[in-house]
Amino acid sequence: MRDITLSKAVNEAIAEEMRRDPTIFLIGEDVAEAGTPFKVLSGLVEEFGPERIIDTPIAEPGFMGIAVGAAMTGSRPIVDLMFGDFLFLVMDQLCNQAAKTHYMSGGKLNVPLVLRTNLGATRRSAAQHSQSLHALVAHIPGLKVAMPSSAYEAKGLMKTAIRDNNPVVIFEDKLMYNDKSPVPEGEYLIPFGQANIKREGTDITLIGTSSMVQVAERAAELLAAEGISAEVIDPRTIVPLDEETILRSVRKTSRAIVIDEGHQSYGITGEIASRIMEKAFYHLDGPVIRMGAMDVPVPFSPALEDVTVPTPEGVAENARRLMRGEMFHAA
Amino acid sequence: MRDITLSKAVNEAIAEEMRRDPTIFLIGEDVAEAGTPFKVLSGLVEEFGPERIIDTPIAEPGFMGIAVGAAMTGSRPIVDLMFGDFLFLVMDQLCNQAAKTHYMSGGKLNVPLVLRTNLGATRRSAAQHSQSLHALVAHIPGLKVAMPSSAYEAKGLMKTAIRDNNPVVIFEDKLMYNDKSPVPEGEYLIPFGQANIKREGTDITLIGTSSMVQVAERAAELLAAEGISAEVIDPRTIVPLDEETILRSVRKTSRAIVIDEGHQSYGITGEIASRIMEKAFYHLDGPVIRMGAMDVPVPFSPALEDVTVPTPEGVAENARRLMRGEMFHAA
Amino acid sequence: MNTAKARTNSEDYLRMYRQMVRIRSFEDNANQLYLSAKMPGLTHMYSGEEAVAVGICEALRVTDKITSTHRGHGHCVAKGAEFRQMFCELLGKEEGYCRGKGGSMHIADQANGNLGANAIVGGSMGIATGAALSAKRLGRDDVTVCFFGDGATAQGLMYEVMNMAALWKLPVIYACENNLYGEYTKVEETAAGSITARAEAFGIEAFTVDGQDVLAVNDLTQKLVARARKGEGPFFVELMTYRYHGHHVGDINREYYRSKEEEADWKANRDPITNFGKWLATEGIATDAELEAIRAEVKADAAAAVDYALAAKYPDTSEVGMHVYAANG
Amino acid sequence: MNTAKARTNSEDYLRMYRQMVRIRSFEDNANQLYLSAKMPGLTHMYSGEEAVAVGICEALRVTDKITSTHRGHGHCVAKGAEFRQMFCELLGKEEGYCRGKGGSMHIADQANGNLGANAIVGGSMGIATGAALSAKRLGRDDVTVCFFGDGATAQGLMYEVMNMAALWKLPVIYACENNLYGEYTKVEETAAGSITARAEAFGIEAFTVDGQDVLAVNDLTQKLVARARKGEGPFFVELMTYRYHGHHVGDINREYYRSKEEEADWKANRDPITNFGKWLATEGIATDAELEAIRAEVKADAAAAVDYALAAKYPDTSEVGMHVYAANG
Ligand SMILES: Cc1ncc(C[n+]2csc(CCOP(=O)(O)OP(=O)(O)O)c2C)c(N)n1
Ligand SMILES: Cc1ncc(C[n+]2csc(CCOP(=O)(O)OP(=O)(O)O)c2C)c(N)n1
Ligand SMILES: [Mg+2]
Ligand SMILES: [Mg+2]
Repeated sequence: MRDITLSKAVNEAIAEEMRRDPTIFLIGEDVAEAGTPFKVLSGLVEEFGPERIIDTPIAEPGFMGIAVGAAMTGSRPIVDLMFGDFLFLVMDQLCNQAAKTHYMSGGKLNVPLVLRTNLGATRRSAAQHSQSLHALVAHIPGLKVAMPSSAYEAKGLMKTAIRDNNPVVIFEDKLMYNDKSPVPEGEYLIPFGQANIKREGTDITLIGTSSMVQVAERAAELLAAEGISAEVIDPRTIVPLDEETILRSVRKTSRAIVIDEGHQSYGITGEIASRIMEKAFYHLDGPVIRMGAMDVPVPFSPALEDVTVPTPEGVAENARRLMRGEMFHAA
Repeated sequence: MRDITLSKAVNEAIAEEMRRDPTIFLIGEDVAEAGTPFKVLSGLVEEFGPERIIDTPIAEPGFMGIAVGAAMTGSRPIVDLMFGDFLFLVMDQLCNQAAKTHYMSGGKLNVPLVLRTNLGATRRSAAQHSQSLHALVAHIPGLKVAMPSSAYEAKGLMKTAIRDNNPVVIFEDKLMYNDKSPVPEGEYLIPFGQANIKREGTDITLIGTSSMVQVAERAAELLAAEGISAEVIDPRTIVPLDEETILRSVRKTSRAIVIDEGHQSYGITGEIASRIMEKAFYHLDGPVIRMGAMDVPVPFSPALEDVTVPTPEGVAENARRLMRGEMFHAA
Repeated sequence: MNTAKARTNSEDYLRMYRQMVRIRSFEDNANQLYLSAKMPGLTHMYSGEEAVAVGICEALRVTDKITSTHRGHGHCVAKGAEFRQMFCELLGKEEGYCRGKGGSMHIADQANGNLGANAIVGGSMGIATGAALSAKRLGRDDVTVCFFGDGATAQGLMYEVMNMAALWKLPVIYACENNLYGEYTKVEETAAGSITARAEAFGIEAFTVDGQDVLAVNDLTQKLVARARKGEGPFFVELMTYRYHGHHVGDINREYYRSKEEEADWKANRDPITNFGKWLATEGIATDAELEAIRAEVKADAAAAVDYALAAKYPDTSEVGMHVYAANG
Repeated sequence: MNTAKARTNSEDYLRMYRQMVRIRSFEDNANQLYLSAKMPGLTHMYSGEEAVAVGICEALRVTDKITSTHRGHGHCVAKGAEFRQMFCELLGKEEGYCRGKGGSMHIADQANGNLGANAIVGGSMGIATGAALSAKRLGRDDVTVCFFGDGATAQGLMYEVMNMAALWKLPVIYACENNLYGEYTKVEETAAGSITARAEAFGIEAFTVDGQDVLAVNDLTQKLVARARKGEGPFFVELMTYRYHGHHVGDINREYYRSKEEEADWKANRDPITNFGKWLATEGIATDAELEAIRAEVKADAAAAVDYALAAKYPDTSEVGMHVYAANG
């Protein structure tokens, strides 16, 4: 084990897979010499050449469509979408084409592609460069959706995504690219649909996605100091979702909070909370609390932006209320 | 009151508003002479001329963007999107531009536009012409989302949408265009955010959207025959959502089923069920049951398509189970 | 009628004739199935445009790829598909090319290189371009033909992918079937300027050809395919053609957007099958009787396939959840 | 330097000079704010391209509209905005044009007809075209200018809206700022064929002009604006220009995509402010001392506005939930 950044972990995953399988190529804007604005892909073009690390014009719908066609005909493209906000531009090719082709063809055509993009606010990038749009793609059957919460997950999930025979969307948190964490030297893959219990606990279950796993962990520390034992679960993939691990935990703790950086309304917290309530209803001591980002476009001003996302303190406060049996919402 | 089709109701709403306000225009594919493939707009070009009923090339992102710019500069465009599935093509202009402009400009620019489109499967139109994608837009702050369940709602909500100073997406069920229902002769508007109690009841609350209101009503009839009294609620707009009416009902009945034609996972049933469970937890005798469309691309074959959407029988069966206290999912 | 290479290859000519007849016959039956309420949903007829699909696909190998449109039966037949699986698909039966899951608007025949019809106008332009990139990168010399209508030239995606195809010299041919209408609107009302100039502006060589003349289409395509295989692509071809039916089978009263005279004129004077048949007879490649025999044989084939498909079984409802995700490994 | 109309309108010339200086001064300060970590986020400098924004906007009326880009400060200043509200916006302060909600990439100044910067490359092309449609429909003779970069020509949206603008003869001018790079990539690597030919293919008259020559830009724009007002639009203009800084303020080490020599050459020989200043002096419109005085005055204005903005207050956190929806009625 050595500590590497999330950025390096993604880079290693792609490089390892590209060495293994010549049908893989990567396509996107400024991915070659520039190695992306976040420098995640630096060095790849030097090793694999411009035929496999392909710089495109600024044409997201176009190169997304090209990737779909390439995937249908023996290639395994990795599409680099510079900001998660640009998902809106590729939705038709991703959701009407890539997601449905296998089904519409009765299983005859496959679309093995990875769309890597990012999420996360508080970078002072304003409303069109700060969105966390994973709920949109999670709603579309045919797509798988991975949300790594650290360098370790970023590498293991990326490798699994690349080997998957379906379109996979993988959201990296753009604020975590420089965060370091232990990553094995040797090869490993993280299977889809297996949640990770980041921290064991008995009083309350905190389910977080992406960087919200860290928020949940910090909340758990705050709570531990007060004698409240929180279990922290990272689903790692939201499609497929590992219900079992979540339900097992909630049946034990009887309380849960779901934390996510997408907008709260009609986002993923509602799905996860509903599944818990549907399937562990009688184990619950109170409603599952949802904490998503505020239902506002992301504001530029730091004074405003910082209040739009869940914080460890906020999570801890909700946990305390749940523990106290305060059913603040119930009337 | 006279009985008119949903199609006619939409046509009347648009015509009345266009007579009232010369800044309104309508734009889309084959909306003029052809009056749309569903013939919903027949006659409008004859009255308002091709300058106000504007036929476009097949360029959804383009005319959506044009509508946004027109809305920012004193016009009130109604965009006609032939199939709800084409939403994927206009997401950038709708969600990155229209939805955020008012906020990003600190309140200085408005985008008063209506995007009318449709939803609904079982028309044998296969995966790219049958989707119900309202969950996607409901997740984006800055958009309002209306889902009329009959001719009456279609007219009243459309008029309100046209007068709203924000981008509003309105989903008509394409299978209901020829359904007739009573509509007043005189002018009326249906305010956004006010749910309609379609049928009163005491044992269970059925919340349905769009054509699923009919499904809920039919289920209620089946249940009535067995002595179960179901209340049927139509939220009419999912953004804003009239939580109060829903919660009041559930606090009375202690049981709820949410029925919607969008895919179930990460769709709108999770949001509505979660809000009920969060805010009426102690009134519930069992989990809120969610019934969305199956999480599969819509198949063409009638043999398969028909099983993908909720049915009155399915709703009634779930209601019976809830009444019997069978917590089938709880382990 | 282009007389180049006349008589040099009777077999090819007769196959082209037969393929055009097969498309027409397929469509006649599909239309009947609709009219007799035996077919679920709507469908878009290719009748009148047969020389386009056949002229192009006869210049392709099995491993060459095509992408098709909502009006896709012609491309599917021309690229080698069988009647039985096609009719089964149109009727939503298990033996259909897509096990009934796709239907008319998504029919695909991957074994013959047909990557599928597409119900999003212009939606396959990226797919075709990507198939060409794939072939080039994987060292195959396959060519991809992207079929689309005049209406699809309004979609921005086309310009995005033409730009990349030109920059990267991809082996793709953009085949614009200009049948003068997109749905219920004339092309002049929806396309400003010149369609071929749009491709040329990206540095793509563009051609216009009579889409009713199967030999002209085939000759041009053969040349372009050969050049594309050598890395001289991409190319753009505008094929002037006409659809005989309405936009879809339900579009019956259409005089508000096009006249009966116009329709009658195309059918009487520019029918690709009739005219090619006349030429084959004039050139002595086939007698009228021989051509009649081909037509009769195809007709019988089609009728048998329809009967088969009508009797075939629907997929089991358990199939509804299959094929959402491909298996791994 | 285009000498047409020399001396005929000293006041206009001096205003153009001042506006170019104001943009340069604004950017110098914005860059300093970034380097001294006083500005949140990143920003894209317009320095070097001043003659484009000023030459165009000086040909417009207040009621004419513009749409701008991620590199939008120059357009904003040129269309009439004030330093104070601009710096406040860049710093996320309540007194900013957008109450701090938009920041550099969304700065808008609706009172002066600036419909806003846009962080989606090409994202404003529909908006500009729609503003033109709106003006035409509502019987106003306003013209809209759509600013965008060479990189944005890769976005399909451009072709969709140009098609409609051409079909409907809309009063819109597409102004392509070709600064030779999109982010870290040369335009040759991302744009096949000819950019102006792409517009011409839609029947749109297209022009190329030296974007470093404010008078050339202004003359051409005046003519096109006058024609567009009369219903002779749309038009397309490619303005050849250069950005002095990196793609954004953080893009410091950029020799891997463009050389220091190239940058130095543009600055030394093609600076729009220096060259226009020389011309003004040569023509006797202003002395060097007068020009120096303008520069000093603007510099002081900018410094004062920066101080003001630094001291100004942030919006109250309660504002976070405001302006999601506009009030009705
Ligand atoms: C993105 C999209 N927009 C609109 C439609 C509806 N539609 C189906 S076919 C068609 C006309 C297509 O015209 P053209 O490309 O000329 O093909 P043709 O039907 O003439 O063969 C339209 C508008 C669609 N299927 N997809
Ligand atoms: C749709 C979209 N894709 C990518 C980006 C990232 N991006 C921001 S600016 C830029 C380059 C734009 O180049 P150009 O249009 O030439 O403008 P310039 O920066 O040169 O002024 C890119 C790729 C974006 N903001 N939006
Ligand atoms: Mg056509
Ligand atoms: Mg540029």
